[in-house]
Amino acid sequence: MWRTTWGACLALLTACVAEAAAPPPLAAEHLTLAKLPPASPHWVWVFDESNNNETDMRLYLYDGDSHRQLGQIDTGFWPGVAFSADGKTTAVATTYFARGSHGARTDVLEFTDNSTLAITGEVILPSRHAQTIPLHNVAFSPDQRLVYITNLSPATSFSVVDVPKKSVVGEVDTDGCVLVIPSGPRRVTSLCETGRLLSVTLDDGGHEVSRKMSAPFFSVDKDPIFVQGALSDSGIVFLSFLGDVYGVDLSGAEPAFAPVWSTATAAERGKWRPGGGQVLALHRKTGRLYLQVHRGGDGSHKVTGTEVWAFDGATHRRFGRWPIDAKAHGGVQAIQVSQDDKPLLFLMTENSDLIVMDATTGRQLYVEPKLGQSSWYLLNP
Amino acid sequence: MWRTTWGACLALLTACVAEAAAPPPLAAEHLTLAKLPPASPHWVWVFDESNNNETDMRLYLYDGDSHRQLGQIDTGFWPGVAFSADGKTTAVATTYFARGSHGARTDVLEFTDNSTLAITGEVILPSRHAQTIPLHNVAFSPDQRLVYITNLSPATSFSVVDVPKKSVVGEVDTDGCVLVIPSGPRRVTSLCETGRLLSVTLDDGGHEVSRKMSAPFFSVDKDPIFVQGALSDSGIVFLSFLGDVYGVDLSGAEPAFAPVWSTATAAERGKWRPGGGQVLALHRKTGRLYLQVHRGGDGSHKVTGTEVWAFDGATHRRFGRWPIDAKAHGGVQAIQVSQDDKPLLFLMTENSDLIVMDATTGRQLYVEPKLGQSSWYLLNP
Amino acid sequence: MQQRFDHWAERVSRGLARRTSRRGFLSAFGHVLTGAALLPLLPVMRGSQALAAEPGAKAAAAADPNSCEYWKYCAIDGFLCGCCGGSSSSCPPGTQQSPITWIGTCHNPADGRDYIMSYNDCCGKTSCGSCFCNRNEGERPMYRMSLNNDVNWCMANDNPNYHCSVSVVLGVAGK
Amino acid sequence: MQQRFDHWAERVSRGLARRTSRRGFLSAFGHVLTGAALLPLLPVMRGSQALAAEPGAKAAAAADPNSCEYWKYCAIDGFLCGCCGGSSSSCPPGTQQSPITWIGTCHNPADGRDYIMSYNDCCGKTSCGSCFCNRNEGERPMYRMSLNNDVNWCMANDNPNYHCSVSVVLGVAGK
Repeated sequence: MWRTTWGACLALLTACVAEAAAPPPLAAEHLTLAKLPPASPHWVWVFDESNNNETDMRLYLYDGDSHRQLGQIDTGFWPGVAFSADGKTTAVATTYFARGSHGARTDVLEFTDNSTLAITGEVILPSRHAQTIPLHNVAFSPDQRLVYITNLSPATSFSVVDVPKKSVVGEVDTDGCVLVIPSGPRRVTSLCETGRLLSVTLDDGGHEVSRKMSAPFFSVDKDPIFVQGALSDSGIVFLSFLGDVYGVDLSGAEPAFAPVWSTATAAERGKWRPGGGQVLALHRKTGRLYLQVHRGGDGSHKVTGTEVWAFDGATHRRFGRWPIDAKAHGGVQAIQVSQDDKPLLFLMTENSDLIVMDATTGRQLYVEPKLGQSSWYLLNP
Repeated sequence: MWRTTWGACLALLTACVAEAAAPPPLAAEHLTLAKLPPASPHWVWVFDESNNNETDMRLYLYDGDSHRQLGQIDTGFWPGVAFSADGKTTAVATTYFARGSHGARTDVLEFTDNSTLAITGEVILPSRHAQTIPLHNVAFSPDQRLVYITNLSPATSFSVVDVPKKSVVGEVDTDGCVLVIPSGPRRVTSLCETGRLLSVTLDDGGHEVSRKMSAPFFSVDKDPIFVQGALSDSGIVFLSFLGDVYGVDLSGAEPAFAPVWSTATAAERGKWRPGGGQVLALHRKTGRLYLQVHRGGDGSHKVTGTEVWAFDGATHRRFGRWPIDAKAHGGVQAIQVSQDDKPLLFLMTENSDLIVMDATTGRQLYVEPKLGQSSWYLLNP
Repeated sequence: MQQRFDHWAERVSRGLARRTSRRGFLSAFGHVLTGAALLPLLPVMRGSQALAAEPGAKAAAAADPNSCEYWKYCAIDGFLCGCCGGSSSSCPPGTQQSPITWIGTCHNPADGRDYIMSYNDCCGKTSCGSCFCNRNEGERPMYRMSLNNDVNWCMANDNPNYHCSVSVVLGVAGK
Repeated sequence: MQQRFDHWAERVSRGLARRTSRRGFLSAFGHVLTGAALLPLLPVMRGSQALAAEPGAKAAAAADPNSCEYWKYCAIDGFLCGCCGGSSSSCPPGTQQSPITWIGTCHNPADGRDYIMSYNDCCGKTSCGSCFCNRNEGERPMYRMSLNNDVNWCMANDNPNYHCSVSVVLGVAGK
């Protein structure tokens, strides 16, 4: 019986092989240009600062569902990056050199169509845009008509670009304050050395109409806040070196400061600290807050995280404490969360491994190994 | 006794510590610009093709004696590199983009003073210099007055730059042949698809006076030669895929071809093969020849080496067969030898570890780990 | 196949005609473009046939377009566009296809046939950096330009920056 | 020390005066440049003192100018120029010194003193890529510009490209 069956199988196999050899040859292929799928809230822009090759920084577009790299935007030397409110446009302010690494400096704001990843235009900028980490240094006005670009020479100011006109229409001195956080249709808020916020209101032409300095809202000496805040629907949330949360409502005539709360218990405070390059992420709809922490002391504010802590927006209860395999991937350098109802949490590690997690449960869904050379920031429209 | 001695030691230690705390504070330092030491034959130029960031290729200057990186020349996107005969000048032909990775293309020949590593001048080139491996694509004339730059558009030619005039004075069509090997005061030899050499003689103004095509000297179909030859005092030495050595004397009116000899025994032939990016090095004074080999078949000509073979120039006897720890460092991608009487052998591995060996004994002297991102060529004046 | 090859040759020719003399063009591309009759002169790989003889993991890799062992990549040198937002035969969004290419012959273990491949580069953005793959079956040095993968095949593009590489089936070899 | 610090401040001022308004300059650099009397306001590290308390390997590293643990590098962020052809206080050949800097205070375990350090960048060539070192004792965010190591301190150079970083002793802190 066995013998008979086996013999039949063999005969069948031979037939199958003969069959397989028979099909017509593959048709000639046509070289085409890939099209992006429709935009997804689970996309994330991975910023590679190309640490050893800083003139060649770039953004990779990555899909957290299909686990595919979808494309790339080149961003030159220490760019600032902003997305338009509708997510359709990326604006990159950067520096280029006429001879690659040397020669005449040209600062430029470049617009990319996010549906094709093609550059659609540029505006030459004053050659003093801030060359630093790519967060909060470029921003669109809510109506997408203006773009603000932080300058640092090291005098501080911001340039105002009129998008339809494709030109620089103004420059506003910020008196030592930095960042461009849009806080109204024509208002820009900056963070000052004194622990205050400077808000400058512009006219439609991009010229200053008025400015107002807030009261100090944190102690620059005792417990400074990171500049890497998370934009909320009404303003921005900052985190301090010791893990205190400073919610700022920028929607009114003056900034309103929410009561400060701590992400660390009394026992943890000062021993577990947030750290890395991009230290917190906010799910705007639910107010859920995510940060990476490590065991460390003073001066460890750039040490990467070994755990992710997740907090409820209303109760400030820690609903997740998720250890990361920092030995395998390096510690967590950057954190980002998608803004949809089934949010993904993205962690970028020191080794440029991208960890994709369920932001509700902390379940690790996928690890994309070595996505770029030093991909230390995660951006989202 | 022990007790007494220990007591005395303790007293002494305390005294020493007190003493150590007493010296005056460190003086303020002055920020200075480092000067290069005098040129050494044990210097080697390490070409980093920055594989993941190809617009940012560079040359590192490395000292094989002190094991120090001495400086850097930036070389843009797929440069050709040449040194003047006196070793004082580096000429780099490369491509730059007005916007880093995009925008208008500018091809340029840049001169660097090798005693300061500062760029001393440039000549704008026709925008078609060959973007390929950095060997034999740029060359000085022996009197250093002209520089030849291979063009590839993909039509083949070479540009002629007059160094004192700092301008392009001519362009010579090479009819499909490639490389610029100086073969006389005003003669340039190129390698052709037919297995022949094309030699073009120029006048002082850089214009073609005459050209001559040699007989075929190898079989392009049966056993092609690598383009990465080693310059000798009288011409160039090529190596074939199967490890045959083709010595070419370019000093006479026509190329003279030495009898071909094999680096592999009959038993080894076709099983052990040369491979990698830069496959052979020649110690010009002694004629000693060095190559890296691996076990492999057809199509393995870029597989990196697991052994270095060293041959006597006159007898063709293999006097060294030196295994490399390819597991620790990656296989050998490039090989170079210093031209002095106590020559160093430099091996660059796939992982960009630089191995320094005694070229006479094969003794490994030093390993410089991870010198650059993808430092796959080693250049010497 | 003939039609497709002619189309490719025509496209290459058109691209080149704008940039170079007819003489330089023909000498650079040699006999490859003079007609399909000469196609059998192209090298036929041995390495890939050896690969086809091995079962299991290698066979799976030979069928995976994002693996360096994919059968179509037998002489590719660069970043696989399939890891960069494109595919084995499409360029990523925002890049430009190179009109000129190097070519090779790859053995497809699935049907036992050898195919002529065109290895195009995708151009205009900086190096993708993912899935670097270097295989050299039938690859030849720079003096045989049309079989060489060491030169930047974006060289003739308006923006000659190199981003990634694809491998496009042109047709069956030697038919 | 006073003389040296004045010299540095003067050099910084001269570099800046060409490029920016007095107001912007003062606000960016705050009180740091207004006089040596304010020097004690600079942060004094704890991390480096902890390091000094440990013997053996760490002490050796703290004395090695090509180690990231070298005492002078307590708030450096970049490639150590000593690995790039320079030294802990000299720029590699062919680069240019940045006239503006960030500053910090480092504890020298060899003499038990705290020193004010100037962290200059060396500019004009592309990233050196060797000996990356990031330490942040007393480092502060960008809104405290003069204590921040996240901005490119080559920003005001004729060629603002970043190559590597040095750490220069300005003098004893708090004296």
